[in-house]
Parts: sequence; structure tokens; C-alpha cells
Amino acid sequence: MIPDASSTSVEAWSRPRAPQWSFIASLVIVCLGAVVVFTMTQWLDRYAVTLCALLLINAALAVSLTVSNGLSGLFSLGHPAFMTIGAYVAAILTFPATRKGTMLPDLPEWLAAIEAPMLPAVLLGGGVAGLVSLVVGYAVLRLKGHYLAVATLGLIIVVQGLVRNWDGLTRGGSGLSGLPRHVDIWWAYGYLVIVVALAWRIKYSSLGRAIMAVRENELAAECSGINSARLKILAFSVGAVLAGVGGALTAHLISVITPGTFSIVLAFNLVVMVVIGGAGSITGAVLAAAGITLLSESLRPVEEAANLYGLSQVVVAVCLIAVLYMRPSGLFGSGEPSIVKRIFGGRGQA
Amino acid sequence: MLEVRELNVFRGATHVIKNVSFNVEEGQIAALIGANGAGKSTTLLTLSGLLRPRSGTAVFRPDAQEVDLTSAPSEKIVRAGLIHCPEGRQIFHSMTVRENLEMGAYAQLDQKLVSKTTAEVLELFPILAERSGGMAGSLSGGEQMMLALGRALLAQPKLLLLDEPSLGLAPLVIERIFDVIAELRRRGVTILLIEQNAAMALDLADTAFVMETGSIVLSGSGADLALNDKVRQSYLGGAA
Amino acid sequence: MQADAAPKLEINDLSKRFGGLLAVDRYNLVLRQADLVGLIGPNGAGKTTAFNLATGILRPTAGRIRIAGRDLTGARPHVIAKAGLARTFQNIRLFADLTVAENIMCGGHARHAAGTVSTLLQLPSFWRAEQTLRNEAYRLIESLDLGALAARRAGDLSYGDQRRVEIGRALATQPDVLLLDEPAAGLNPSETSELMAFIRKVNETLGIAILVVEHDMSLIMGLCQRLQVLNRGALIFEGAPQQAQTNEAVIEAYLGTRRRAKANA
Amino acid sequence: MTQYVFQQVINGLALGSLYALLAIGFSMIYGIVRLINFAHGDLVMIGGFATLALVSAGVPWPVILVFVLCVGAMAGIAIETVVFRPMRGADQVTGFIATLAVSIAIQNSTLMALSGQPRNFSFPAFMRQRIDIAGSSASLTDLTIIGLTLLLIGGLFLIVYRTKMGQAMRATAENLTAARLMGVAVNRTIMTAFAIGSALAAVAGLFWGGKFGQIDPLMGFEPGLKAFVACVIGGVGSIGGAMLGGYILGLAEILFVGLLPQEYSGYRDTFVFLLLIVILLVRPSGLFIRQTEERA
Repeated sequence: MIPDASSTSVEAWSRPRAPQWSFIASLVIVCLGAVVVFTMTQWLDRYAVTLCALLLINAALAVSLTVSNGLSGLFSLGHPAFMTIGAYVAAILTFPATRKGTMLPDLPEWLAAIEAPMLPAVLLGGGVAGLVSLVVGYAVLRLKGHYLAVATLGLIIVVQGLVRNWDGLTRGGSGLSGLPRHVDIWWAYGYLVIVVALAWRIKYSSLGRAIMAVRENELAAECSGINSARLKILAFSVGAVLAGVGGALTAHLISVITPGTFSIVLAFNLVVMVVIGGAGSITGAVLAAAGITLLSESLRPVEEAANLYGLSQVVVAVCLIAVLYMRPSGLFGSGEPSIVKRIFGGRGQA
Repeated sequence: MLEVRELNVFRGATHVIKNVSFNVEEGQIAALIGANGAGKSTTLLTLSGLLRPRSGTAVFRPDAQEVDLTSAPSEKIVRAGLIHCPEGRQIFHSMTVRENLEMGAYAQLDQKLVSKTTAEVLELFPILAERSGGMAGSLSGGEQMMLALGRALLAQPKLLLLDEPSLGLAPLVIERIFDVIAELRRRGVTILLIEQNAAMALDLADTAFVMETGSIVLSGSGADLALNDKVRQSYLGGAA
Repeated sequence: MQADAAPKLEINDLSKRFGGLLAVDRYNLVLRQADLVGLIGPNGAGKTTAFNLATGILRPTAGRIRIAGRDLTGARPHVIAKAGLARTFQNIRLFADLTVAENIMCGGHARHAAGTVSTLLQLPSFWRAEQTLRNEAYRLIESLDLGALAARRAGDLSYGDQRRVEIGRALATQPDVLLLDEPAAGLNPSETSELMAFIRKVNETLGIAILVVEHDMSLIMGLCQRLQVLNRGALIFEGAPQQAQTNEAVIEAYLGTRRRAKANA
Repeated sequence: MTQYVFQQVINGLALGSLYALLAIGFSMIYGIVRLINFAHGDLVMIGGFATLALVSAGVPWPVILVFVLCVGAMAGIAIETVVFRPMRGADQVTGFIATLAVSIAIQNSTLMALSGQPRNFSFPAFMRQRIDIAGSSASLTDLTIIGLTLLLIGGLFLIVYRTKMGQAMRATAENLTAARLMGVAVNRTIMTAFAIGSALAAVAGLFWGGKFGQIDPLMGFEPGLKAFVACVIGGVGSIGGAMLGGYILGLAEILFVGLLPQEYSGYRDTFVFLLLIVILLVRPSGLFIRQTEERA
């Protein structure tokens, strides 16, 4: 019954490979970004560079939340929990062995002796966060909508409580300060590039389509042979691994980690970035993260001068409510602007 | 009593009701038949003020009043006497039978009239008197339908919109429900009826409209439509 | 095409109880290759519940479901779908925010998609899998005459087009058995007759066994080789469609008694 | 030992009263508009600061109690009409994000206006005395909180189960469409539910300040979350369940701290939220509501 479509038209319509030049375009843009970063390191002062690094990490975190929330339609607020886990794991590994004896006297011998380099520490941090997310996800992802949101909010409090009370391993409420400053803006930039590339690859693949299908209609997805439980855990855990890495990088950028460093306010801010950018839109998440970080940083001097601490959060909250009123699907919906898609080869459209 | 002109209703981006016009005269039973998804329930929801049309007019004229159904809030429409008994019965499961009936009389201020009507309803459906203290959710499907009808009657309907009263009920119960509908007409209630069981609906109706994909494609007296080939083909189970 | 005599779908004494209500009561069905069976009954008779049981959305209280000889009673829907049972829904359930092409490609995901690692690293096997998915989706889109709509957002399509896309997505899973839940609801008569031709084509040329629930009697009578009538959860009739029209129990439960009274008069 | 346990139980009941007051409002609002109102906890803070302002103006306590009820009701109505009503009909997650935003906005506006410095807060001195009951003693503050809470809850039950408005509220909560078809003015009904729930939360703020002696702009966060846990324990949407859930949570928390060795007391909140996750998984519809399978 199926008419034999001529092979040329099949190819024209259905060529999945991104055109060669879009790979080159991506490379060019990555290099251009690198040039911008290099210029920054030359011209800006240290504080400003650190701020830019934080901005890049925030953008990457927002994109990772786009994978675990935006594509899958899950509503998890658990990112700060995974960041905390990743940060502590990495920090314990990289902490100078000479100071571990005094600050963390209860560490097991083998841990106390380790003084790991940054890269393996970060990867392990992400890995442990990922493992935790598998266990938690198995339990929690059966919940729907705002039940999941509150359960993951509870997860933040559980993780913070454990970290605060597990003195021997974490130094409790006072946290770990004086972490080696292994992370600079280049790490942050590399992290952003990798996260965006991974998110893009997932989104524009059969895997990503299936995850979005679960978001759009779980029952229909299941009845089309898609294992929705597995895909939800996958999306949740990919986000958690990336969050763990982000947490580890942030801790080593600001050289301190406490149980409260990654708080519920951060969860809120990340969700705002995803919602304003458009749930599922990678470009939207990057732009919204940059915009919101810049907005709240530019309000900081005002807060300090006028003694109005909290102003930036009020502004962010009001912006969010305004977006929910006027564009409930965010700036870009769940898609990508066509120009971005043309450059990077978005292959979702026919 | 009811006059609908050029009504257009959208649900999201979907154009569900397309240029629908019809009249229901006082004292009549009008039937609206058609396939699932043709837009019948949407029409009723629009008339009772729960959905707003994009364009068109719908006017309800009980006695000397005139109510614009496209703009009046639903509570005002109810007070004017247009009562909608919705699809799937929609009784309040976790409230008692008595409380459900009280909700029917929610918009009524005249307590004397309410207790008189309550007595009438309980006489019409003795089972409701028997079960008045029990939870409505524990009633059988047929009893729930009677409760839904009783609740609607307590609202003192001048025009009663009935959405699929036979849904999921046994044939005997359906006949009982249809007897009640006929009885209501005798008491002067005007009725607009949606019914899957087209044969029974056409048998009872003074006028009838056939709806397909959001438009009214046929109209006429119930008896005429029952003899119409197209109607027989599509809704009455083929040529008999 | 040589008809395969082994049943593709076999349902034995399937029952489902919700609280005190027996929604499906010992339902039986055997579908062989290229069968085309209709299931009718009043609203609330348990037709959709039977579909939900067969596709694993609900777990049966009792009874067995075998697909191509495999016992899949109580299996999850995606397992059942992979085993060869596809369906459509009474209230269309498309992936509204995805394009028509993407919707159809989702149907092929279970059979063709590359693994997670292969996807993340974009290994050659990933590109091969994507190519296969695309080619299949393209052929299906051509044969369903959806070419002009391929890049449109599924949620923006008309009712009739959405129905066709949903059937296309079900076919993309390459099923042995297709369950259609009120496929003609909301279609006008000319769309309905197109749909009938299409269902017949799928049934005859692909050899897919089809069970269709429908209220539109012209579709049922014009299409089905065999008819089942369900009332209050139980089968009250199974046989040729023409016999159903003269069957007392069926007339009583579904076609209506008053009509008969009128016909006699 | 019995003396100690008795005091712990009274303490737990007092804390449970606070949770119950909050959880009831939370549950009413969820029941009627299916919205998890994250900003509900911040009404505790508003109630606390309103009390403080009235105390420093020298207003007598019974008047303060009435006033705080009114302030809470008005705040609830304001939040409902300005933010939530325009979003009614949006999906649950959108609504939840909006309540999160409202909460953050309220907290930070208060921070801006009043700074984050905690303020001392105290009931009149005589409230600190202890009362002897059957050989054990309990603080008058705790007993007052328990007593007044029971009164307020009793009043609420009267409204909900004995008045026409209450009946309309229950009907709307169960089936909004059917309630509209009965002629219930749902906007007014929903506003009333918000007003009552928020008034109870504000009074909980008054009690909270009195029990713990301090208030600050971020104080509402923790009780807000715990009220949600209490609701989940009792079954979200059920008023009686929310009340029981509040008392169970208060008692469990105090007994967890009071009966386990000292070094575990830091895990109090961890315990509460592990409890939440376990209950969500085992009995998502709560301990007191029978599980039913939906007919798909």
C-alpha cells in the first residue's frame, strides 16, 4: 500500500544529518565566545570576571533544568539539592590534605589522604549527584505536577539537614571555606558549552522527541511504545548530574561551600529562568539566565546604597508574574528561534 | 422562549460551534442529536453561561424578562430560570442526598416554594426520600440521575437543559426518566434535550435539530426527522 | 496475502471492577490477521474500559490478555504497544506541541531509536537510527496524504486531520492489531466516508487486525465483518452485523425500543 | 518521666495547633481552586507583624485577635483577586509557580521595608506562668493556643457545615461546574475561602510569635511548608484531615526531638520531609481518605 517514494525526495525531506556548515558555524561561535572570554580576562577586574563566570554557570544550570524539567514536563525544584551534593563531594576531594586533619578530623583515613585534582573531583561530584537522583527519582517521579515540586523542595531541606548535621564529613553549618580556587571563567565557559551541546543533542534526537512526547501526553506516549518511567528518570538524572557538576564548579569558584549556599531561592530563580525563556527552549534558558543575572546584579548597588536588600528578588518575582500573565509559554515557547536553529542545525522540524 | 442566532464558540483554537441558530418555543421539548464531539454539550454550556461565544446572540425570554445569555453571569441565568442538568449527572458525591437537593434550591429565596417543590420532587422520586441522609456517591447510576433531575427541578426551571439523561443507564431506568421528562412538559417546563438514544429523543420531541461537526445540518419536527433517511442511516442503526 | 490463522490478540474472560461497579464483565475477543470487528453499546457500557484494559492502562481484576501468543496480562502499556497492539483515543491525544512529522516519528521510537550513550556521543549508529526513523515516517506521511501538514504543529490541526495523524502515529509502531476508539466522532459525513475507505485499506493491504468502537452505525455496518455488542460491561451479542439489527437483546439495549414500536405501528 | 512526657505532649499539641490552623486554610484553598498556595505561609509573617504593630500601639489583646483575623482575610482577598484570579484555569504548575513568586515578593518586600533583623515578640507576662494539671504543669501560653485554636476550628466547622455559604463552598470544592449550574457565585465563594483560610493563617502568626518569642520577614517559609506536609498526611483538600494532620505532625515533631537522644534533634526538619516523601509515595491521598481507582 505504501507508495514507493522516489529516493531523492526521501533524502531531501528526511536528511537527519546537520549540514556540514552548521558544525563549522557552531565551532566558529564557540571560538568567538572564547575570544570574548579572553578579552574579559584582560580588561575586567577580578570581581567582574568572577561575576561573568557565575553568569555562565547560571546559564548552564538553567539549560540543565531545561533538560530535566522543560523537555520532560516534570516540575522538579531539586536542583539546589544536587548542586549541594556535587559541591560537597568535590570539595572534600580537593581540600588540601594538610588542612583536612584540623577541619575535618572525622574523615576516614583514605579520604583524608586524598587531594584530588579538579576534573576528577568535579566528575565524581556530578556522578554522586546522579546516583542520588536515580534513587530519589525512582521514588518521587511517580508524583505529578506540584506534588513533585513540593517533594523535591523537601529534598532540598533533607539534603541541607543532612549536610548541616553530618559534622565529621561536612563541618556542619559553618561549611568548608578556603577551597582551592581551581575554577576560573574558562571552566565556566567550557561547562556552558558542554551543557548546551548535550542539551541540544538530546532535544534534537529521537530520545528528546520521546521525552517531549511524555511531556505532551504521557498516556499516549506509553501507548506508542515509549517507556515513560525510564525517560523521566533519565531526564531527571541528566539534569542532576549537570547540576552536581555546576555546584562543584561554583564552590571552587567562590572557594566556599555551606549548607545554605544553594538555597530554595536559587531553585526559584532557576525555575524563573526556564519559565521566562520558555519551558524546553535552550536559547530561551541561556538568554533568560543572562538577563536575570544581569538584572539582579545591576540592582545590587541600588540595594546597598538605599539599604533595600531584597529589591532584586522582588523585581524578579514581579517579572515572572508579568510573564505568566502575558506569555504563559515564555519568550520562545518550547522551540528555538529559527535563526538559532538554522545555524546549529535543529533537526526536529520536517 | 430561547432564541439563538449565529452562535460561534471556540475551545482553545478549535472552532467548536459554527454559526448555530435555532429557537425553542415555550412548552415544547426540543431535541439536539448528533455524534459524540459534534458540539452539543458545548452548545448547552454556552447557553448556561459557562462558556462564552466569540460571536452571535443567545436570548432567553421567560415571562416578561429578557436575559442575554452571552454576557449574563451564570448565577443570574440560573435565577432567571434556565437550568442546566449536565452530562454525567455531576451530583455532589460527598454531600448527602438532602444537601444535593438543597444545592438545587441554592438560588431560591422563597422558602415556602422550596419546601413545596421538595415535597413534589420526593413524591416523584420516592427513592430520594428513602436515601435522603445517605451520601449521594453511594447511589446507583439511575438513582443519581433521579437526584440530578430532582436537584434541577428544585431550581424552578422554566427552561430545562438536559444533557444525555440516559447515559449509561439500563433500559428500564431510561424509560422511567423519559416518562418523567414527558411529565415535566405536561407541567409546563420547556425542555432542550441532548440524547444519544436518538430514537427515544425523536419520539418525544416536538422539534429536533441534528448537529454535525459544530453546525446544525437538519431540523424539523421529531416525527419528520425520525423518518428522514439520513437520520435513520446515521443515528437510528441503519435501515430497519 | 496469506492469512495467519494464529490469533494476534486473544482476550479471555476479562473483568474490571471499580469499587462496587463491574465495569467489564467477562469480556472475550479473538482477533486474527486481517479481522475487522466492531464493538458497539450504549455510552457507559464499558467499551473504553475494555480498550484501557487491553492496552495496559488499567489492570484487569480477572482474565487474560495474549498478544501474538504471549501472555501480557497486567503488562505496562509501552510493553503491550511494543508487542504489537496500537490504539487511538476517543478524545484525541496527540503530542500537541510537536509537529505532525515528530508525532509520527515518536511512533517509531520504540523500535528504532539509538541508545542514550549513542545519542549523547552522536555515534554513527545514532545517525543511522535517525535516518531509518525519518524514512519510515516519510513513507507513512506520504501514504496518509499528510505531506502538506508534516511541519505543522499537531495541536493546530483541524479535528479530522488530528484523527488521521493519530492513526498514523499508531501505524508507525507497526502494529499487528489496531484498536480505534470512536474514530469518526466529530467528523462530518464526507470525512467519515474517507475514514472508512482508509480503515479498509489499512486492514486489507497491511493485514492489520482492527477493533473499532463507534456510535456511527453507517460506519459500523459498512465496515465490519463481525460485530460485538456490549451492555453494562457484558457481551450480549457477537456475530454478523445484519443479525445484530434483528436481535432482541441488542434492540432492547442499544437501538431503542420505541423505534421498534414506531416501526410496527 | 510521665511529667516530662505530659509536657512534651502539651508542647506538641500547641505546635500542632499552629500547623492545624495553617493546614486548614491551605487545604480549603486547595480544595476549592486546586492551587497549592506557597504564599500561605507568608500570611503567618503578616499576622505576626500586624500583631506587633498593634501591641506597640497599646491595643488590648482581644481586639488584636479580631484585628489580625481581619488583616489576614484582607491580605488573602488581595492576593486572590490580584494574582490568582487572572490565572484561574491555567495549569496547576503555572499556578504553583505564581504562588512561589508571590511568596518571594512578599518576603522580600517585607525585608526591604523592615530589614531582616528578628523582632522580639511577647505575650503579656502572666501568660508565661505554668498551670498545674493533675500533678503535672503546662505553660499557660500553650494551653491558650490550644484552647483558642479549638474555638476557631469549631467556628470554622460551624460556618462550613451549618451555613449556606459553607455549603456553597463545599459544593464548589467538589465540583465547580455543577456549583455554577446551581447558581452559586463562584468568584465570591472562592474569595470567601481565601479570606477564611488566610485569617486563620494570620492568627497562627500571632500564636507563633507568642510561642517562640521572635518574628522576622522570612519566618513564614518553614511553617508554610510544614502546613503542606500536614495536609498531605491528612489528605489534601479535606478540612478535617488537615486538622488531624496538623496535630499529628506537631506531636511527631516534638516527640522526635524530645524522646530521641540529643544528637538527633538537628535532623528534625529532615525527619519531617522524609515523612512527607514516604507518605506521598505510600498513600498519596492521605492517611484518612480511602484510596479509589479513577475510572479512566
